[in-house]
Amino acid sequence: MPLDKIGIAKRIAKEVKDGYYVNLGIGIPTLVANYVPTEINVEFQSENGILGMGPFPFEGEEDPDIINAGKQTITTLPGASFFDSALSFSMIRGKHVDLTILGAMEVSEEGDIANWKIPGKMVKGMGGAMDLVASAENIIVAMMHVNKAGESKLLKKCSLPLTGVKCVKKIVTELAVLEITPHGFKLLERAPGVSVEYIKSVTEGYLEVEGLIPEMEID
Amino acid sequence: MPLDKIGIAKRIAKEVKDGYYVNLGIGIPTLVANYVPTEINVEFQSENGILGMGPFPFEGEEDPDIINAGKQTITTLPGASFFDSALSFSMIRGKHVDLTILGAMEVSEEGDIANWKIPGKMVKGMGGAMDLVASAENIIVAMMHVNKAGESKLLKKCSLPLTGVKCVKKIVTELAVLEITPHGFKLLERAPGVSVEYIKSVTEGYLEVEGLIPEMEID
Amino acid sequence: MISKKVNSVQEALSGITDDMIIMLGGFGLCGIPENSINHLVKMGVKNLTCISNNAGVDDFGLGLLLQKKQIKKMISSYVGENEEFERQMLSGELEVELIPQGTLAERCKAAQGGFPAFFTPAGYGTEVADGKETREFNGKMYVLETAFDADFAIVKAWKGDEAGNLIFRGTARNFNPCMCGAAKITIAEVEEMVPLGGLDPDCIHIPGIFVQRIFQGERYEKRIEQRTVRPAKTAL
Amino acid sequence: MISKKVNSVQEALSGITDDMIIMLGGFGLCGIPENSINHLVKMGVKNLTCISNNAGVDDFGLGLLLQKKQIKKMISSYVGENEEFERQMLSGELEVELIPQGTLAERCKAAQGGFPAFFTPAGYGTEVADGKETREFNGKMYVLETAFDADFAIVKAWKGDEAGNLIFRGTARNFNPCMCGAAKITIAEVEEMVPLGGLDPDCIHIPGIFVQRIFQGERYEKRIEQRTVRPAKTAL
Repeated sequence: MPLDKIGIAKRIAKEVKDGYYVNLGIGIPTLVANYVPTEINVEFQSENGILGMGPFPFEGEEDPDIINAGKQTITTLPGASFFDSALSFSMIRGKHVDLTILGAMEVSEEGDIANWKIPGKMVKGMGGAMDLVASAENIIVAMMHVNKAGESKLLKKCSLPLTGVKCVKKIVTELAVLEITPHGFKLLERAPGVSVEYIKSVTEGYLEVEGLIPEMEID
Repeated sequence: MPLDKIGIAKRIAKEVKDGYYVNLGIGIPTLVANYVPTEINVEFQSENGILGMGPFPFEGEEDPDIINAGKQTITTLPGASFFDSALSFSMIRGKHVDLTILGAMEVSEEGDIANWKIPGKMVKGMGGAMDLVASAENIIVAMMHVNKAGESKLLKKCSLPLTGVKCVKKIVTELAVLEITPHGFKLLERAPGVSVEYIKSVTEGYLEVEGLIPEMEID
Repeated sequence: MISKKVNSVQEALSGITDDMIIMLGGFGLCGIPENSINHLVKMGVKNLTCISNNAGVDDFGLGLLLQKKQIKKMISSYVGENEEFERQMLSGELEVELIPQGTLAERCKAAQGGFPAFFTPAGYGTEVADGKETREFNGKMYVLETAFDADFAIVKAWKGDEAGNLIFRGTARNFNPCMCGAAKITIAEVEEMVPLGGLDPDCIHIPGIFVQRIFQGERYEKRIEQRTVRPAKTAL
Repeated sequence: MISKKVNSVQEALSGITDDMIIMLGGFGLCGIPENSINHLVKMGVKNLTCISNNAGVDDFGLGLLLQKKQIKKMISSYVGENEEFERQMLSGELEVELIPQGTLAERCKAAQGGFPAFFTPAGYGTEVADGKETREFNGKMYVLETAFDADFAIVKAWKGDEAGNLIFRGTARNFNPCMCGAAKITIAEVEEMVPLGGLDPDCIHIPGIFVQRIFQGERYEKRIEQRTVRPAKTAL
């Protein structure tokens, strides 16, 4: 059975290692924070200028001056710091952030990513995504394997305008965990009950399948 | 009679206008601070990271963490701020400092300055001088008109390695106040009792003399 | 000490005229110069080019200037959450230049610090790099980006003094410090003017040299864009 | 929270070996990582390339490493006030690369922030620009300078916490914040370790993400280079 959004978030949470600084994009990536085991020491950076983000505030304790990049009211944990946008992107560009998790509309078998613009539609902008993907050494994409029309979003080449080139390392979809290798998408895990054949059928880019593909372990 | 160092500092102090941020080099320039009239509002920046420098501390109140770029213990005035070296040079490079006063070994009639290196001798380094002269729009040089051998230091072309090109605006020596114009050194004022002829004789670069040259007013 | 204090938003914004390029601090609605934006609406200046990470919402922040069609061009990284913006953009009334967020911040810093240009990896291989110089350093490709050239920067700080020194609060800091001194004239509005000497020299985020005018804003709404909360703590 | 705390200078400096490139904070003797420098002498590592604005004095700061001939090359903006330095430089034992002070600071910031290169006006038309690309922007000439690439950065702060957050004091700040995160590993020595939460998040100069190891220095001499004073205040 394909994962739901929470399932994807839970699986990605397993990629978060002790000592990581992590930047989470809007959407599914934001959910990941909820599923990182408490014994793992991790600090969340938000590009609008905070390191050491905590949970949402208790009702009535919202502070309009303390938000994340999704413009949500948040709190800080002990050891947190605030900084300006330039220093924030120095953290990102300078590879001080260990892991970036973000959504995508399309990913190519070479690791190109498109997640900011659909020609002909209203464009909201790339925000910090282009800086993040151009810099991060460890980028995990959380995305749906197919679009609403049932077409693959894991492509030979992206059809949409790019956000960055050859940058994605890993992809977690509702169907599979995949790694970008010099050959293309390498299938690492499949969602419980989802067959390799099915994953192949909805992956337009080259899919490398080596040996037996285990099911994802979640929870 | 030629001015002494204090005379030069006093004359330069008249160039400091209300509202100026000023960076003072080591030597005679440092003395200028003592002669700026109290009704003139001015703030002194030191490139090691302080704005709003005050006088030397009272004996026993020296703080090793509070020094100027000459490594002298200093104090701060109300409204002072500390900052890092990068932001300090953003002030300088970004033309936020209104007036830079520094010493020189040689100045050319085009406004080139040499003040950091004598080939064959121990070189101490340019410190912040190259950033200052490359950026400041208003640079006044405090220097001796001739060297110990009696040779002019106001030249057609500098003989020493340059610190910056076409940057000096004004020069105050023990003999004269001069401005750099497209034609060369323009004589503005002469030290009390010093003749134009004498100044001409010790100025190797082209000296423009227009009309009657007044004596400097000091004090 | 050089005093930068002015007594009103009118005085602070004097000299801003049609067709100017204005930088405005803020991220979303957080840390925006509310009082100055409201007054720009009153002044009715037109054909502005605004450099600001976002474009406000329909009825707050830069959205107010958009409603009055005072903005000719927006230079931003993200412009969602604004219907009037969308309408003007799709109809071609409004020019929009989208820039990666880190590049936006650094083009401000470059202007502040007297750097004409710098190489950044952001946008390489995308349409953002179209027409720009690209170059390899140590096996990686970078894009050459240039400093902004703006007439006014308008920023919002938490506390300030008459020397122009500024302190920001929380994530309301964002682009504000980067824009100080990045335009010909920098105007700072603050929630609280403190007496000279009231700010710790070690804790000042922006030294007054980067600020030409400072005033205390009359009123701050500080609207929240996404109010996200946990259930209230209950007494044991 | 990710703890960066180590318990000794030994542990902090582990991994530093011969031939490495080390950045060291400080301006003159102000804000230098005293305890780390003393320990580098003890470790006896050799052939170091040191990036530091100055080179200490004969018997303090980097002068101690010079005395033991542990430094192969100095990259600095000003190296006066040191006789042993002068002797080694003139005899050719010591390589010296002199860099404008603002360029030195920015080459650190570039490394910290992932910028490979930037244009600066400093040094144009001088021997500093020899062999470097120069270019005109808006009628003015600039020199292309590149980011440093160092193995370790060693900085000195006033207070820090185990998350690696740092606060500096007075002009002891100088190059220290610029060097944090500008090398593969950043080591911070502080005068005082405070409990987590003991630093105001708005007043932290350097967030812990830029620091890999932090320890409290055993002892600070904080020598003054030029003691300049006015006569003591006298009671009325």
